[in-house]
Amino acid sequence: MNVMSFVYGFLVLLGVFVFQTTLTGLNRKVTARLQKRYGARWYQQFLDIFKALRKDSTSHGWVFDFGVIMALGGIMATVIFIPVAGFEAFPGLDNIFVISYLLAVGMLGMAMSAAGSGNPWASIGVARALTNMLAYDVPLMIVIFTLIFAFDSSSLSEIAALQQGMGILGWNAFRMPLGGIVAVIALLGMLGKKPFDSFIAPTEIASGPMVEYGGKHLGFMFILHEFMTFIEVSIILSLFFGGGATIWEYMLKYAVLYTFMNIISGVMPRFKIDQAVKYFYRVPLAMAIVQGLVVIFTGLGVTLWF
Amino acid sequence: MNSMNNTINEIKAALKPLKMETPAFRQIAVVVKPDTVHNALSYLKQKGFTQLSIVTCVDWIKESEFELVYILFSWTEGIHIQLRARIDRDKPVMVTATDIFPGAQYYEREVHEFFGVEFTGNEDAAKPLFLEIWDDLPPLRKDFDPQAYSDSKFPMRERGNEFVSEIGGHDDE
Amino acid sequence: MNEVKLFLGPQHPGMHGNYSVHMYVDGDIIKKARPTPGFLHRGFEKLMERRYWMGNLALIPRICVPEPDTNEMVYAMGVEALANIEIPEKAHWIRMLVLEMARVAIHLMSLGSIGGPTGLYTATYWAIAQRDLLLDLFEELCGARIYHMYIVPGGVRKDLPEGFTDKVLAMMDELDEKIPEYEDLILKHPVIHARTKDNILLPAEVVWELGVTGIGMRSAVGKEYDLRKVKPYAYYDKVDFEVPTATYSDALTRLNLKVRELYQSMRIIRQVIDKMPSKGAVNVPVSTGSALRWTVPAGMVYSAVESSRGEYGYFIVSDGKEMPYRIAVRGASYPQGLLGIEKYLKGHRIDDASLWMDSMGVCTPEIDR
Amino acid sequence: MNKEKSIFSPIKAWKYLLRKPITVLKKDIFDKPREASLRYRGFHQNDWEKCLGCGTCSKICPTNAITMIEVSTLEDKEGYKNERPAFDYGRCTFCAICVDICPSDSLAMSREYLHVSKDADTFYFLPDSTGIHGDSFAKGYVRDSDSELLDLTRYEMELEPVGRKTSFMEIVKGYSLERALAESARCVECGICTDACPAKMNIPEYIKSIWEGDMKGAVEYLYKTNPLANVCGRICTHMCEGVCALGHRGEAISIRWLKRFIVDNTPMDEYEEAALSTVTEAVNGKVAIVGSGPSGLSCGYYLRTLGYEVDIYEERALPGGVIRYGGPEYRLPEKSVLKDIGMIEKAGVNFITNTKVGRDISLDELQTKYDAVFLGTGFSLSRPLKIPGYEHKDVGYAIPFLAETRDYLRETSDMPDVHEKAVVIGGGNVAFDVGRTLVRLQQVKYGADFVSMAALEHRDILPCDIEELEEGEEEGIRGHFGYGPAEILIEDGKISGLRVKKVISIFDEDKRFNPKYDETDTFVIEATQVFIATGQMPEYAFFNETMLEEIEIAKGQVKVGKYGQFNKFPWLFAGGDIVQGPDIITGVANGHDAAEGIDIYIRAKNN
Amino acid sequence: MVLDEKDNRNVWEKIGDYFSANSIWMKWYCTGCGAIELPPTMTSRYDMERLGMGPMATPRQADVLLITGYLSTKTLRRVIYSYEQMNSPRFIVAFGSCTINGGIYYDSYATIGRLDKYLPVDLYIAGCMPRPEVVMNGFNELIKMIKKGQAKGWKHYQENYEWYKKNQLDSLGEVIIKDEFHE
Repeated sequence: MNVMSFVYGFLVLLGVFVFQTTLTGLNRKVTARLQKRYGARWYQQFLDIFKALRKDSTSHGWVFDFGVIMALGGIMATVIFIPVAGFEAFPGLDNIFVISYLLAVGMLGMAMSAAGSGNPWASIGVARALTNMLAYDVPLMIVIFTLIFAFDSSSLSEIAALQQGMGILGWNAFRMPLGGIVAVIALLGMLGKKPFDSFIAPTEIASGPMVEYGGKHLGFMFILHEFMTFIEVSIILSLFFGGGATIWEYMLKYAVLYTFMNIISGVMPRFKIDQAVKYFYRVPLAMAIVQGLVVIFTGLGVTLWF
Repeated sequence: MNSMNNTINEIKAALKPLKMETPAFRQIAVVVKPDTVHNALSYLKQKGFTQLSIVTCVDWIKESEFELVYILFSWTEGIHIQLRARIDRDKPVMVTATDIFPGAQYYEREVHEFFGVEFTGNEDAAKPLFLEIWDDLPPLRKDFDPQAYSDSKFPMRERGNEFVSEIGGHDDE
Repeated sequence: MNEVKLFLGPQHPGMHGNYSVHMYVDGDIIKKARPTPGFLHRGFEKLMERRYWMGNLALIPRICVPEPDTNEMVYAMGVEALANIEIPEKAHWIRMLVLEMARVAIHLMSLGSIGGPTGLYTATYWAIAQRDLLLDLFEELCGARIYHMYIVPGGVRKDLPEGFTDKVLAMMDELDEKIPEYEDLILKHPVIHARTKDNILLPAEVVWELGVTGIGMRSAVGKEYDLRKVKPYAYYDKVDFEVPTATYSDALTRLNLKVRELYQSMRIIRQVIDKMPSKGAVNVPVSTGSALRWTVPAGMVYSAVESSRGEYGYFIVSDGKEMPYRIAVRGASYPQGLLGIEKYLKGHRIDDASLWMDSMGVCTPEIDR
Repeated sequence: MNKEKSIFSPIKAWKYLLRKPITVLKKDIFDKPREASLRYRGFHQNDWEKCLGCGTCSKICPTNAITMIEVSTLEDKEGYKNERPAFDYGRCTFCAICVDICPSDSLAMSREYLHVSKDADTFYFLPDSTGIHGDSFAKGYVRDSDSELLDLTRYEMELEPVGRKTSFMEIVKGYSLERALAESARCVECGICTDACPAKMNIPEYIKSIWEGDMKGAVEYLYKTNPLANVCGRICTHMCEGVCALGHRGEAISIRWLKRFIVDNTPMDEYEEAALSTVTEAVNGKVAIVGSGPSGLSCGYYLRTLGYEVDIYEERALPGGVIRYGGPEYRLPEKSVLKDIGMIEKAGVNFITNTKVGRDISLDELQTKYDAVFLGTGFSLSRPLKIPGYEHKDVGYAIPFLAETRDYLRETSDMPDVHEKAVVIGGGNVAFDVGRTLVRLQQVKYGADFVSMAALEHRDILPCDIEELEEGEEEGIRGHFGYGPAEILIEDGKISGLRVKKVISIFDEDKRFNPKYDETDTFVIEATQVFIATGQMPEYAFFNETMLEEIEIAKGQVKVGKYGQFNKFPWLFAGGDIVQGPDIITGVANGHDAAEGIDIYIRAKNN
Repeated sequence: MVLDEKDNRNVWEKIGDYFSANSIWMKWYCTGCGAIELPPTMTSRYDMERLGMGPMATPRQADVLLITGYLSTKTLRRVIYSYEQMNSPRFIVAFGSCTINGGIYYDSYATIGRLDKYLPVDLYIAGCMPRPEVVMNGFNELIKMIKKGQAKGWKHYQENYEWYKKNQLDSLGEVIIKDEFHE
């Protein structure tokens, strides 16, 4: 804990924000291509965020305001704990449980704030978001526990580092393929991409938790969303796709994974929330359990292949 | 066309209408007394005219009468029937058709809103449907002047004869 | 009971058009729903009494915005029946061409609009853009994209422009190529199946109870109950086409029927172009004199055509003057859009409310008028 | 039935990731917006050269978007109004019904469609041929014969084809109810006809009354401005039809025959009630009218409605002047004249016939006996044509000949002297009246006809109505148009023919009447009788000498001020041919004017 | 509406206006028939997103309210709530004839005549309905106006709130009504 850590943390936040926002912007163009059009400018996402920050906003009480700050604080703190290509702000603290815990603070803040708006659509949205989380978390957690079991470590950077050096087949996604599929599906759910975006579905619940956000609140929510996306993609990237040996490799892999999520999302409608839950508790859960059993009884797939 | 003639004859025999005509291709107009409308509707439904296309009303202000029009359709024969009955304009009351054609509920509500016809037996008919805080005559009555209402409530733009330039009226912007 | 009151609309993105449904929900289940129309009420029926027979041409297409031609056709048919005039042969063929092109356009649009409630936006982006190319053809035909004002009492307004039929045929060929892509994207999509199969049922009893027509009716009843077959107008009895039907009506079936109708419409268009005479008048005057003084003999007539959502009808009363005495409009989606929502939306989930509106084919401007 | 589901089928859409988008490029939207289709209903254009200002667009507009704006900078033109349509794009729905109905074809819709502004006033504009922004866009939607909303063909009346030449029966049968309704339905109520009518008759209003079936109302409209409806319904020069908005692309409305339809088909009691509804009992003064021609009759009638005692002095035995003695029976039957004159008589006008002012009673005397005097003496003399041989006894003049014929038909005199072969000099309506009367008289007398006609003007610039020419030729008149009379050939004391010479030009550089002939191109028209119908002239014998000095007379017409009042003699008014004309409807208008002037004059004098 | 044309923004406001101009979110509210031309504008053929515009689900999130044609009194009430829920800076774009002077419904008992009596309109677009090219051009114009700081309708609304409120009440009777079931 020294001054440098804070400076480093700040730089990480800035870098992550710029990188992820640019990537989001580019992905808007990718989705647009899928839809036979050109789409927004690549820096559109920046404009949107700054525009929102510039606007006046309406407060719905202190819970509403405080929730936003709490969420942003929690998420920003989490980002700093994410290891990127071996760089860590707080070495040794990139434990998956720490990250999950910190992430929960942010989630809670969001839920609090949305509920504080008093809009019924927001309440429905929050309820759905939590249900959704519960749905994808169960199979994902089984897979992650399997990983922890196999690697005997819960540090993201360690798990990532252990996958490197063996080429593409060293990635957990290939060493435990079912688990990899579960992770990708769960990532769709985590990111709120279709088909698991029913908690923010505009045509069903008028964008759910976001319904009462406008202006600066919305701007913060957007920044928060960028950070959150980064955390979620990074976790899956580190756990299943080997992280990155260098920062460039990391960014490239990240971009590919994120774009892949987007093009899947681009051709998907959304599940109803109950269908999403049923889906996660059927296919991915079964796959996760099978994977868990396979790993427990035979070890990681790498031993099979090599 | 034979089935059409048969239908006409059967309806004539059964309903004893005041007037019957064929205003268009495969279409029969039957004019009955208002108190027999209910029976006529159930007879026609049982004859195969199972679809109620619309219930509407015509304001014959000169005769001081409302003419209620029920349009039925038989999908098997492809014949439209207009069942019409005239009621008093000053005390417009009619028995509801919702027990025969549940679909009539909103049509009756609409006729009530636009003409002020009351439908006994249709509890919902008296509620407002399209209009909100309406404060004038039912608007589709002939003695309601929409222009006057509009003028009194919604100001329009003054359009004089002054133009930016005399010829062509081009805007320099 | 812990019920929450929700407004679905009028300014809810899931609502098609400016309409509102008030819902009491318990959890995600709708316990009670009440339709609230009137946001688009313009008083058409009153306004039409104040305009000339010809001047109404400007009003009628606005009654149902996405499908103006049906309105024009039904008005024209009613006026022709009252005036007792026969229109030229070519006009019939052109009308059929226009109506079927309009049907293709609206089915494409509703195919795309499935993307709204289900979130498959790519389908929306594709289909609406595809429809736009069809609107370009309409623009060439009648000078406007949306409000065509082309089918007039007495025939059609102008003859086809040169080379128009070739362009239509080219468009049909393009659609032949493209529609399978939509089928791949939408109809075969497992998630769409999950959303629509066995969902939003419309049993035959409900069809008869409400008076639902169109695809809703045919998908439930299993008979070719299509006005084009049952009571043919124009020259629909001179072309060869099928009316797709089904006996189990869920949202997926109705979606499938739409696509199959799309193919049938294209088939009709090809036949029409084949059979249409190249020469001949395209209209006859409704009455003598200038359009300011057109009169239509006194009488009352109901005219109906098959729109994409079912029976679309006008009840026209003339007292022999230069303006109609009364026109009542039967919007095709009136039964499902009002009573249907009140009685049968309950029990569905909030997620499906928007899909319900889309799948049942609720066009709000024609309900409000 | 339903398609099989497959997780791989939607993924096929990924192929579009690498394809070119179908989006319209930005430059085709912002820099130069994509061109609209050939029939596009964009913003309006109006060709001011063609636009009549009739306002038909404004009437049909279902959105009330069109206002007719008076444009003061436009020069006055016959048959055009100084109004132009202004469009409110806060109303317009771009239905193009205005384009389809435009009688002059001046309106069109361009392919321009872009107008965005924060100022709502810019959405209201007066289009010319450059549209809303002054950029000349190509025309989009224009009217064609399919989208026509006007009825451009006239509903003709049946003519009596056989026996037409041998009798003086009225040749035009008049409209049947059905056709009159159809014809009246064509009207677009622009009122340009009213402006063109000398009497400013309420033409659109009475046509509308016919269409609505309100015959009594129609008669009331007629009598507001014209008490000689029967006469004018038959032989009016119908300037209104010349300017009719429909005439620009099609055939003008038969306003004259519709007027005739009104007077012929209104039940007599209703007719009388309507005609006399404005006549009052009040007496404000006494007025003398000299001459019972159209202007005199009209003046008399309106003076009665204003409450004056009226005496009309007539030289001949019967009142009516030109309508009694001029117009031929086959066009203006006696019963029609009687109906009009009878109605005027019923209005309380007193006729003093066989009294010629200047001979039986002097103007001074009238001045002392009456509060005011109106002169409506008309052009009662034929203008002589002094060519060699004009003094021969078989050279006749139009006016006496027509009068004799009318008297003959009234069975008050014998048949005028008619030879087997005759020639008429002149090309006006009167010449044709003479010619066609001759045809009938020859047929009656000889069973055959041979009437020639020589006129200075070519066939296409003849001063007569086109119907006259066509009907005259149908009846067998041999027209030699473009030939001027040179001399009347006389052999053995009898006329043997008329030698004519080719006309090169009629007017000289100063546009004065000064015909030039090609003396080498001559021929002889065979005839034993010559009728001169080259014009009429007035008689001013009733003016005493001091008056003649004071009154300015130019080209045979007296110069008067407003209301036909003589500047130097405020008690004296004049109207009709001697002021303006010559035609009946102008006379009627003058009479009406003068009646109002007299009213003003007498009221001023009495107060 | 007379607007102060003088540009007296400080540098921050200018930067803010730059962002506002390039990221305009519209309220997804189809108030009238002009909404039929919005899907083509949004979707692949015309691709509104190129201008940085996109639909938004709720008024809180939106910057621009599109009045797509005629407004019945019933709709106008909701439009007014929506507008008042939006956060400044907010803009109104009025589509087509009906918003300017009543359109074809000028004599209707249910629709209003001119919108600028009730809400401040920043931009009008001509047409009935305006075709997508025109809509796109309209948006482009709006972007230019915002960049120049000329789209000040919302300020005008704040400053003349009383006047607007009076007009609203005159025409509508009540603006805020309890939206109960009609039962």
